[in-house]
Amino acid sequence: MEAVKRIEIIIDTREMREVCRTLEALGVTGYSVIRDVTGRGDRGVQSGDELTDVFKNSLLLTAAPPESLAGIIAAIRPILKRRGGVCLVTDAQWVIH
Amino acid sequence: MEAVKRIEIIIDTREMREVCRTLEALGVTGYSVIRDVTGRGDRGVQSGDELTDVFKNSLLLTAAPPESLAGIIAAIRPILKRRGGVCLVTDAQWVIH
Amino acid sequence: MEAVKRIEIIIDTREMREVCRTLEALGVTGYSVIRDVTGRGDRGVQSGDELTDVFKNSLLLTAAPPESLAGIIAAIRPILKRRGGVCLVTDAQWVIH
Amino acid sequence: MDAALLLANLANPPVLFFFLGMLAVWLRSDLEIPQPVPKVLAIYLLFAIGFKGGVELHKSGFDSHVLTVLGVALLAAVAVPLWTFFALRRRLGVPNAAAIAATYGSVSAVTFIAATSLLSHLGVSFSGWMVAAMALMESPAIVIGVVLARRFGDESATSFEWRELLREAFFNGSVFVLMGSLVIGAITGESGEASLAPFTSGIFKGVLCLFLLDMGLVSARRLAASREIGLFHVGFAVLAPLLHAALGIAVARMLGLAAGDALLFTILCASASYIAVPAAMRFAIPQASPGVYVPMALALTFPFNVLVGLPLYLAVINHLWK
Amino acid sequence: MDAALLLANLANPPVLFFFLGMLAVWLRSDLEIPQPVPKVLAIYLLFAIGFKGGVELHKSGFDSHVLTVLGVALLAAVAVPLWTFFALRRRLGVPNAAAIAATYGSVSAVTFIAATSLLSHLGVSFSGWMVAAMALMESPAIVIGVVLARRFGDESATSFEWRELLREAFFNGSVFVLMGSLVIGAITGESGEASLAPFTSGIFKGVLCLFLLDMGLVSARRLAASREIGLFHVGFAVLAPLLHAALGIAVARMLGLAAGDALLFTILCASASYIAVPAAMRFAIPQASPGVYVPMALALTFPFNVLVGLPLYLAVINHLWK
Amino acid sequence: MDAALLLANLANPPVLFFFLGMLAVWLRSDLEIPQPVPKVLAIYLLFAIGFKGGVELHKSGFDSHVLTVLGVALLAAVAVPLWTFFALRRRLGVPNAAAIAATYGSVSAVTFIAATSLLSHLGVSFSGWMVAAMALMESPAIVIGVVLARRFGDESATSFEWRELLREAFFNGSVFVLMGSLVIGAITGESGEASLAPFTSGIFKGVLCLFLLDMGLVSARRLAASREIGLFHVGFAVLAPLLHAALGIAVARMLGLAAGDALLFTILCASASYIAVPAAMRFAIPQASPGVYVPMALALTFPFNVLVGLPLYLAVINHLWK
Ligand SMILES: Nc1ncnc2c1ncn2[C@@H]1O[C@H](COP(=O)(O)O)[C@@H](O)[C@H]1O
Ligand SMILES: Nc1ncnc2c1ncn2[C@@H]1O[C@H](COP(=O)(O)O)[C@@H](O)[C@H]1O
Ligand SMILES: Nc1ncnc2c1ncn2[C@@H]1O[C@H](COP(=O)(O)O)[C@@H](O)[C@H]1O
Ligand code: NA
Ligand code: NA
Ligand code: NA
Repeated sequence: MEAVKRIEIIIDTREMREVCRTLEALGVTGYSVIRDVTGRGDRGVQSGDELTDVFKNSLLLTAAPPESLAGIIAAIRPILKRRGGVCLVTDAQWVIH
Repeated sequence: MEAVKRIEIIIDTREMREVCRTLEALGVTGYSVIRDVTGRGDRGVQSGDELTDVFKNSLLLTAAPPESLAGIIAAIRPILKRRGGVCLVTDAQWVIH
Repeated sequence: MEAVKRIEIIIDTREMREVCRTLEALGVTGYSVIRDVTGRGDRGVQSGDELTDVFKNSLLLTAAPPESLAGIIAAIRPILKRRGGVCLVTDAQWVIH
Repeated sequence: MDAALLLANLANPPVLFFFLGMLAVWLRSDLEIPQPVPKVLAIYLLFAIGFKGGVELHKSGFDSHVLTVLGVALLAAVAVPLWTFFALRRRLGVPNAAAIAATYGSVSAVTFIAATSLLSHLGVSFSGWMVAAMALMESPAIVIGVVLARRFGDESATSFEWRELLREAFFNGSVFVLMGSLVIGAITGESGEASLAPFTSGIFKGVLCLFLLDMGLVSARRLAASREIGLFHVGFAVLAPLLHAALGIAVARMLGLAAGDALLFTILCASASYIAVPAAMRFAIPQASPGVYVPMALALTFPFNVLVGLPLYLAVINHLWK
Repeated sequence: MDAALLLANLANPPVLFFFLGMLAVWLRSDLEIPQPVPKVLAIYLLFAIGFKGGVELHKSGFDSHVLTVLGVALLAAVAVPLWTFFALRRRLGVPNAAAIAATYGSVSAVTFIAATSLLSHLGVSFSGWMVAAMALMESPAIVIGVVLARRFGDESATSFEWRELLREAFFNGSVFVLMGSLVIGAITGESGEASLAPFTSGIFKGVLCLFLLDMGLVSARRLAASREIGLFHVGFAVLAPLLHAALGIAVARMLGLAAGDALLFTILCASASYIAVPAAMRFAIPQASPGVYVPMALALTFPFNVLVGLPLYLAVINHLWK
Repeated sequence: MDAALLLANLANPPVLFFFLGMLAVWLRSDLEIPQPVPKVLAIYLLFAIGFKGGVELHKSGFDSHVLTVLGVALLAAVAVPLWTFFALRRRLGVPNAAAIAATYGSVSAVTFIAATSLLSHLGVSFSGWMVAAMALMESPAIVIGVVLARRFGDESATSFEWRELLREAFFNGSVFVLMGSLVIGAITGESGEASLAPFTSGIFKGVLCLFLLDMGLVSARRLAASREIGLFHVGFAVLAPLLHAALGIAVARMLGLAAGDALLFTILCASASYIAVPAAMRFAIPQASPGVYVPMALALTFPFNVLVGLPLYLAVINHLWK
């Protein structure tokens, strides 16, 4: 097993494409996205029942080597500042296969 | 980054409203919910293929300051006792923006 | 609260049944599955927009006692080797109810 | 007679698609109608049948015959859970007995729809306002089941608010759509009917086929996975509909119902709920096992009624009525 | 006259189902039409109305009358956001004023469809090519709102690419389906119409009922949850459609539109967008509060127009036109 | 002749909606038909076409002509993957060659449906029982592809159970629904047809438009994202259908098929599977790249057949048959 940083980003579904592009530009080659996430935060309730993807969040999960963490956070933070959302980082072990 | 407790609650979709109300009453202002979660536990298989939300779980994720953890657990535990489900707590870092 | 290992497996939706069977054979009695997960990894983009479940992932989450971790990993690793996907392990606290 | 009807029932496309769904599970096909589409199909069916029933009610009005039948239907929805509870209490314990009582006291809208489809298939007429009887019979058994569970069981274990329960019983999604569409149908009458007919009648049977395909999948899956079901449960799940149907036929005869309406009344008595009731039971009687009362209704009684019960009850009715 | 029309409107099944949805939320029923089905129903409605409008355009062609109406519609879609912005700017600040201007300058396709449904219900004829006017009026207000926000607001705060915004305004999913279906309808004409009629016309009103049931649910939920809405917003959300409708009626009269087309033109002016605009605003004016402009359009103006506005505007038109 | 047919094909609404979907991706619209609705639309299409085919079979019965055609169809489904594999093996390696062989040996139900839609559009008659030929041609290529991969490749790498594979090949969801509906249609015959017609025929073409809109979106997205596709793959994906169509036309001529049936037989030979086959290949030949065989079938051969192939093959058939 290998120590990695488990990074979780919850943000507007419509912003997720930009987040993915940003990560890919940083060389992140693996991530997973859960698209239908509702929630509540500083910008109110996201109830996910509308006809557009406004008011709906997505969750992105990526396991990245610890040394890439700083770069990822630096790139993601401005997006979060502009668009809201949260980013959580946990220590995890990656099962190498 | 700020140290937070990452609290994850998996419970019947129909009970999720009560969980959210409980958290809000405790002053939790941010959380995310994934609605379509299937699973298996002490109360059998939740296959999610029925016409009602019986037999379907939801997952709630909230990052909360460490000092609020005890209160949250005290409030959630009776619900879990009555209705089943699980609650996991992990240490995480919140990317401040 | 009880210390547990929080194990997260992301794999092709079509392989999830095998993963579940494997876990059940090891005596894991509780797990949760999120079925609609898209992503990107070594085997390309899984965009989830096709008519079959090819190109779609699922995420399984299970909290297991630390002593069962080694067995679970030994059983899951060959599946990941053959089919791709990732497995992350985090330390967590289980709220006993 | 019997065999001919059984065959006629089995040659009705919705029944064949139900069977196809069960076959898919037995052959381990990966076929599925992914959620939430089946949920919406169910809303569509309730919408269509409620609306058409309301239009019929608009045409016929509430005469004394209609009111009598609705009153008796309500009585049946009270009587069935009562006797069921006392019959099962010893054997299964108070919580499970109460939940099963509620399950069999309430009705299955899909079975009712299958009955109307069989009648149309055979060209037997029936009254659209029987839908109102169905709407009335959905909720009372829920309340009775919970009252029984609290009266005879461990009261402290059922902590919930009555307000919530009544809302669950009378305003749950399926009852609400059915009732609402019924009222809207009754308000708009023929003019509404004309403009909605291609949706509520034209494609109805086709959607029913697709929906029953899913029901076949789900009920066969549930049967395969039901580990808490024993011989006693299986026996009850087959004998209860037969008994309730016999009583239903007797009452229908006394009420002087026509053959079509008699079958609908009978199937309301003989069917068991797997939509509205489980949701309420899970909430109000959490000690009862959903792994028992849901498969009994969904995986045993429902297929029994659809495949065997409907033609059997109709054969008996045809025999007695002629 | 007024009251009779109001009643006729309220007896139209789609309006009744809209009300049923609102009632479900007030009675705290758990009824829902789960996503993403309502999204697909919306695509269906746009597809059907666009296609039928295109076929009509194929039949009528672009004569000078049609072109004049389309040109004036475009003008209206520019004028409304301009005056709205300057009227609200002091009170609500530049970002919110700009977002509300875009919201009320654009149109609500569902309200337009409800208007056509009311006209059909009453047997009043209207021109299918009015759909083209709707398609033209969806996007300009978005661009104008953003230009205003940048011109009068903190330009640095709105960092985005114009390319993205224009794509959002002119190629967002709902505009794209509507426009595309319109063009396809215009290409295929009568032959396409014949083969698609059971889908685009036959079941249309039924699907509209189901969709408006969901709209009733969502708009009542949004109303209950809207904490940022004050009396001023409520006043604007009711008075703006009245004012815009009055202007619309005046312009329709000057253009010599027939009564049915006049109602459609009026409702385009009087309705507010809660599909295309919020998506664009969220992206281009992130400082504006979606908790303000969305509930205003969705939970106030939309129900007002559907329940009260449509029959009211039509009553005025009937009165003036005869 | 050719050009007229090409235009007629392009003026058929389903083809226009397919193109509209591709256009949406090229213009970077955010339009989507969210999952799982397209999956259910696909089930609907298979249900409808299977059922109608079964009813036709009920009417025509299995005479020797039908049986001969079905037998030859089966032969074609065996021959195509065999030659494809040996043609590609050197260049692409055993696993990819085997997966592509299975892909092109099997059939695309949606292309088949598009062909029937073109024939209806042009008023050319065809036999409903050709659906049985399609059902027969779905699965054999899967088994052959896997046998070839194991015989000529690294056997140890393909660890799976044959039971699983056969189930995947013969009982996967789409084959199962098609076959099941065919049998049910054949059982119920005219009476079933009458009651289901508004669903299986009335709205069919409209649903097909909506579905092809989604197919346009998905196939254009897949084309844009396919980085593993080289010139060789593109060449094969366009030339293989042409070659298979030529062979199909020749065989159809020898069998004495009527023009409509000849086109259907031809398109079965010329189309490639992107539903049933990828699922089975992913499981049974995991070393093959889905990023190769799926875009070839879905993003190249499918649009080619729908936009160009169908009218071209029909022009040749019309020319030869007259
Ligand atoms: N403390 C939190 N824990 C988990 N999720 C959160 C939290 N705060 C916000 N979120 C999620 O992030 C989304 C956007 O947050 P915000 O920008 O604060 O409105 C919310 O709708 C939630 O889904
Ligand atoms: N050990 C576990 N790890 C992850 N999820 C679990 C676990 N145990 C239970 N769950 C989830 O919690 C739901 C309810 O659990 P239970 O009340 O034990 O039946 C299950 O259906 C699972 O989705
Ligand atoms: N580093 C990662 N972090 C999170 N998810 C990943 C990562 N790598 C792969 N995945 C997920 O696992 C799936 C299969 O991975 P792979 O087998 O590498 O293509 C991907 O489609 C992603 O959903
Ligand atoms: Na009953
Ligand atoms: Na407007
Ligand atoms: Na082929």
